[in-house]
Amino acid sequence: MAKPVENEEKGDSFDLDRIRKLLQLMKTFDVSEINLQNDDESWKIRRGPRVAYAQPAVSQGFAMPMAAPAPAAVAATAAPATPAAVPAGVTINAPTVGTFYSAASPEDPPFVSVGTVVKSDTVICMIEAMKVFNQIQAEKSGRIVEILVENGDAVGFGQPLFRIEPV
Amino acid sequence: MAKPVENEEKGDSFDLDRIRKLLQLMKTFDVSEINLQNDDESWKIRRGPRVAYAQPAVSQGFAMPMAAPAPAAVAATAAPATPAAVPAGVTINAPTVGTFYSAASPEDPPFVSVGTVVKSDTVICMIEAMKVFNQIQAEKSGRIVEILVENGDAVGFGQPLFRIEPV
Amino acid sequence: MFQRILVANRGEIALRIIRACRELGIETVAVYSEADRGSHYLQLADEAWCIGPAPASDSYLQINRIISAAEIGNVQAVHPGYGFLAENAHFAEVCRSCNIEFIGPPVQAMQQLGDKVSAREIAMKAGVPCVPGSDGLVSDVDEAVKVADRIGYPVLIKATAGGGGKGMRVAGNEISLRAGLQAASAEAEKAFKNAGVYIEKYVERPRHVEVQILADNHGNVVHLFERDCSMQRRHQKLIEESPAPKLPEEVRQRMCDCAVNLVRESGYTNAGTCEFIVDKNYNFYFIEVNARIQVEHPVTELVTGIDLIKQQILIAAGEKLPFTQADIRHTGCAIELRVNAEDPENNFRGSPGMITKLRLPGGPGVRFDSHVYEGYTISPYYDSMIGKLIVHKPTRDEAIQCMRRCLREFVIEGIATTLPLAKRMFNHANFVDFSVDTTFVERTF
Amino acid sequence: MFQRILVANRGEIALRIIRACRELGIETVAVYSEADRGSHYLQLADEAWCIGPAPASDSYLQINRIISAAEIGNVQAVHPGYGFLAENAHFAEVCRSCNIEFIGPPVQAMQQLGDKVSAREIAMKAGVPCVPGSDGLVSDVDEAVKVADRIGYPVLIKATAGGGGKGMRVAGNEISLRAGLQAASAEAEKAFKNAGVYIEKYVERPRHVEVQILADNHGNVVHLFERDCSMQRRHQKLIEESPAPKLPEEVRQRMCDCAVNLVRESGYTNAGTCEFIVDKNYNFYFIEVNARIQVEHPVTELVTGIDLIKQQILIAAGEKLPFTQADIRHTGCAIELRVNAEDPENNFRGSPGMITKLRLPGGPGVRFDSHVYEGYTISPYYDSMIGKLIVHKPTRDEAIQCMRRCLREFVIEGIATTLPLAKRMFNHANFVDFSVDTTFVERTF
Repeated sequence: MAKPVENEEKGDSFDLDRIRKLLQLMKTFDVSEINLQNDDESWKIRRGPRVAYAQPAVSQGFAMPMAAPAPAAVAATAAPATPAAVPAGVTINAPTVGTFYSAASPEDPPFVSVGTVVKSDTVICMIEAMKVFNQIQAEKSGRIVEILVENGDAVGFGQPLFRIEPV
Repeated sequence: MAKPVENEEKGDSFDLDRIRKLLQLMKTFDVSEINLQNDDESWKIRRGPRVAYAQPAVSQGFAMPMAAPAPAAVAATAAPATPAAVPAGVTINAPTVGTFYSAASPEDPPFVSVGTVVKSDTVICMIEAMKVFNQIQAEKSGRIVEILVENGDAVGFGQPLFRIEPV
Repeated sequence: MFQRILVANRGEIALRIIRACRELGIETVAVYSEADRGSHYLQLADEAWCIGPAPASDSYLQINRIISAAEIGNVQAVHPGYGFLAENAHFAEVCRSCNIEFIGPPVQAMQQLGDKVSAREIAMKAGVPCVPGSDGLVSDVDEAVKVADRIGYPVLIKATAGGGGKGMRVAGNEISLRAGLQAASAEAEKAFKNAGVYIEKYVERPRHVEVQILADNHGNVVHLFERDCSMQRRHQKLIEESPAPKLPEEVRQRMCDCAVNLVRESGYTNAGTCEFIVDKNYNFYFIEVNARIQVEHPVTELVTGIDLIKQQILIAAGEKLPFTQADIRHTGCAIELRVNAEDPENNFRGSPGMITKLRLPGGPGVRFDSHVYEGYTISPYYDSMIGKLIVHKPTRDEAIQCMRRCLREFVIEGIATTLPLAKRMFNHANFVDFSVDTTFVERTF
Repeated sequence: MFQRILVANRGEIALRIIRACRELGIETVAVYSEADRGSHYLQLADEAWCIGPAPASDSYLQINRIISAAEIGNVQAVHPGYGFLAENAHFAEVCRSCNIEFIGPPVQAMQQLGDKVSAREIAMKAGVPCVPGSDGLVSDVDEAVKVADRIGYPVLIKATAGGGGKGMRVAGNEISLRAGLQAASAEAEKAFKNAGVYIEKYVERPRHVEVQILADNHGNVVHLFERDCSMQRRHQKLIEESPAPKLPEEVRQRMCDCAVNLVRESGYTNAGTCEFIVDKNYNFYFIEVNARIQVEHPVTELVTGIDLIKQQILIAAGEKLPFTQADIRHTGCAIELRVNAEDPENNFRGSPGMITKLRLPGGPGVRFDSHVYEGYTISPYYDSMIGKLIVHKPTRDEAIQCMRRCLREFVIEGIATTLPLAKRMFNHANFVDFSVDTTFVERTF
């Protein structure tokens, strides 16, 4: 897009009044794009819906094809940065990359289940990274309504693990 | 796009009044895109719904940079296929590429002038191609209101030569 | 040297020529039809003139308009590229009569080699093996039968003016020979206004191998080794490579020598290609000379390091070749893939339209010669080639690995392309071990 | 051989490594920060893991997260690329302690060559000329003055742990030496927690020439000739080329031999670069070893035909070098231009943002290594390099012509880039006749 304007001398910034006038003109005359440039300034304005082409980076995020262990990897791409892919509601996300464990050991019961009410310091799972088992706390309070990964799954940074709702 | 402009003196910013006049003109003549550039400034304006990326071929046609005999060549890109760039009204276009002559010889008067009423078989100019002087007929009837090229100009296929209006 | 050249072509080859000229310090004048108006490559020329509406017959094939553009563009030479007017001797003649050099061979050599019968005569004189057959046209059916008895069935009936498979018939016995002669002759009369036919031994499942030649106006002729173009479909080459796989070194050397001798004999200059067919016992036979630069020239550029387009221009300007045969080395393996806007799922129907997304392969040893970009619209008026993907690696195995990798990276959306076919071809065991011939693609895919 | 490699980097070098692996039949695991999510090159990996938020310190520099991704990705090796953790001996150690091979040199060689004083000792032992100076750290000001008297002013004060110009001072006489020592030492203590400084003869307006090395684990060491990187700005290389222009053949040969001896002496393996400065009398002095692949490696790939990334992987897997010194040939001239998202009109301020239009140069001898495409957004979090344009031609003149032609074709809109500066550099008479040194760009543009 228009590169930042340098205007070292110019004390004031863009004159919003003039910009509003220009926008008014653009609307009146059904102008879709305007691109003005001189020594001091560069104005580039577009009206109307943005075309599909303008957003390949975002759309690719969802389409990233992955090989085996694909499901986890694909899920990893559906982190908060791409909100459309995140399950509705509030989620608790992986604070690191590693292997997800729902219980302290195979013999133990899971830390939480659907319906468990958690506080911000409740341990909700472990993520193993470099042979170290990290206890993960909820960091939020609420009721677990969905567990989004399986015991033993590999998870990426920021990947949603649990969906919660207010109590 | 516009190369860095060198006019250090210029204190004032874009003249919105001039822009409004230009937009008015664009609307009057149903111009969809305009691209003005001089030493100091570069203005690029598009009207109508954005097809944006969908038609680079068209928008690039106007911006095509040309070397010496540039004026003619640039004009040559503004042929009927891109109606927005054609002067408003009906035009008589070059049926071939070559050199435009307004008269049969330097001693003769021009075939037509502004105001001349032509019929479809009226000879309006000659275009020299491969040493052959082709007499060009109007192919349309009307009154010449503007001559768009100069005697001796090189013209491309489809380039508007005359603007006419109904008698 | 020329100061200014007109590029009488469009698309990727026009861009290729503009690039070569720019590096040589030569200005370029482009011509374009209304369908190509606004293509990015036109901006890279110093000047561009519209010469007519979209159909090639009204623009790129209009000799008078191109000459007229050359005159107002004030050029000293015209580069015809390939296709369109590239092998049109009349166009070459008109250019030169206007004191505009045609960047290509002499008119006489074009005419002699353009006619299959006289080309064959020249080849025989130069000691180049030709497919056994009638020496020249067959005057009647009885003569044809006599020739066929001598060389043995099956035989091929070919129109002297033919091309692209037109005016061609295979006959396995006397009955089909008699019928085929009439049919081929009639077809050729209709298509080329020349009913002359000749017959030759039909070589079954041959490979197609061709030799690149450069010849200057000072009597120097060199070959730049061979290209194998056996991977073709309906006489359209799909994959070209050099060296020709599994071709015995001695055969290769002899074939290259033959090409040099043929070009010398014909007085041909500039760049050209001698095409041969090779049977399964590595006997090779001269087919024809392509009197122009070819689509697949980058294959040879990569393995020799010689810029063929620049050499064409320098030769036309009267320069001597800057190297001798001994200077020319062949390094590694280069493979070219033509990428076409055709739908392999729908009988290779042309697929014009806008390229809505384009991700090009790249990296070491990868070259993509093309004029297209994201947002470019493939016109329905011209041939379907979008571009040429060429890889150059130390060995054929590595080149194939690289090509597969490139095909995995390559994304073209908005139009159907031959990329899916390409993936299948580069993964086919018969292509990898090169058990292929000119009928392989049609038989297999 | 490795079946699966993790690429511990981003952008063009990550793509470059993924491409090499793909051609070798090795699967790849990519890691990415949230800022790089959705980049096209990640799709080319077999698997991709997000390892943290945008700041490199929270993602690409997080050793534990990368190891964790390597474990869940089940890889046998990690390729660090350049920058980030590439020269971090601790990272190499952690990788290997986890039974994951670090594709790079042994830890001990990294540590010894990473420290300027011990690197200098190794160089002296290998008979490689170093800039005259203190043998090791100077313990106090008086010792420094004594050394300066011996080698003569001006002298350079350098922090042993320094880099990028930090902890460095020039002193023209004893007074400024005394002042500079204190300042440099304090600066180094603050920046690198190591106050150790040494002094050496200040070479005025030197050229920067470096030698590419490959060494396997079987005692084989070869050089792949030199690159000149004198065209730099604030220690950032802008243009690199091979061969180094105007370098006498005898000097070049001696420099390459020195690099081989130095690498042998240090027990270094894998790919590495020995950097030298060259004074106007063609005396050269060892500066440092870059213990990793370098940004400018394609220059060497083009003139030698050897794929350096593949060689790195093969060496790390324990393979022997497939060639000897005698097999390695240097052909033609290659020049690389780094294209950065920086605004040369505004003091090279970074210019992140979306690339709204991209028209790439192409044609014979042109390679563009980059991960960007039209619609790609340059992140403000990482370095500003958009890509590397590399040309390979028979001669330097032709390479420059080709580069100028490419710069004319190259269109990047939406962000400011260094392309305008590049045009000026490639048209500057002093660059063309190569009357340049490492201060040339800053003095001139």
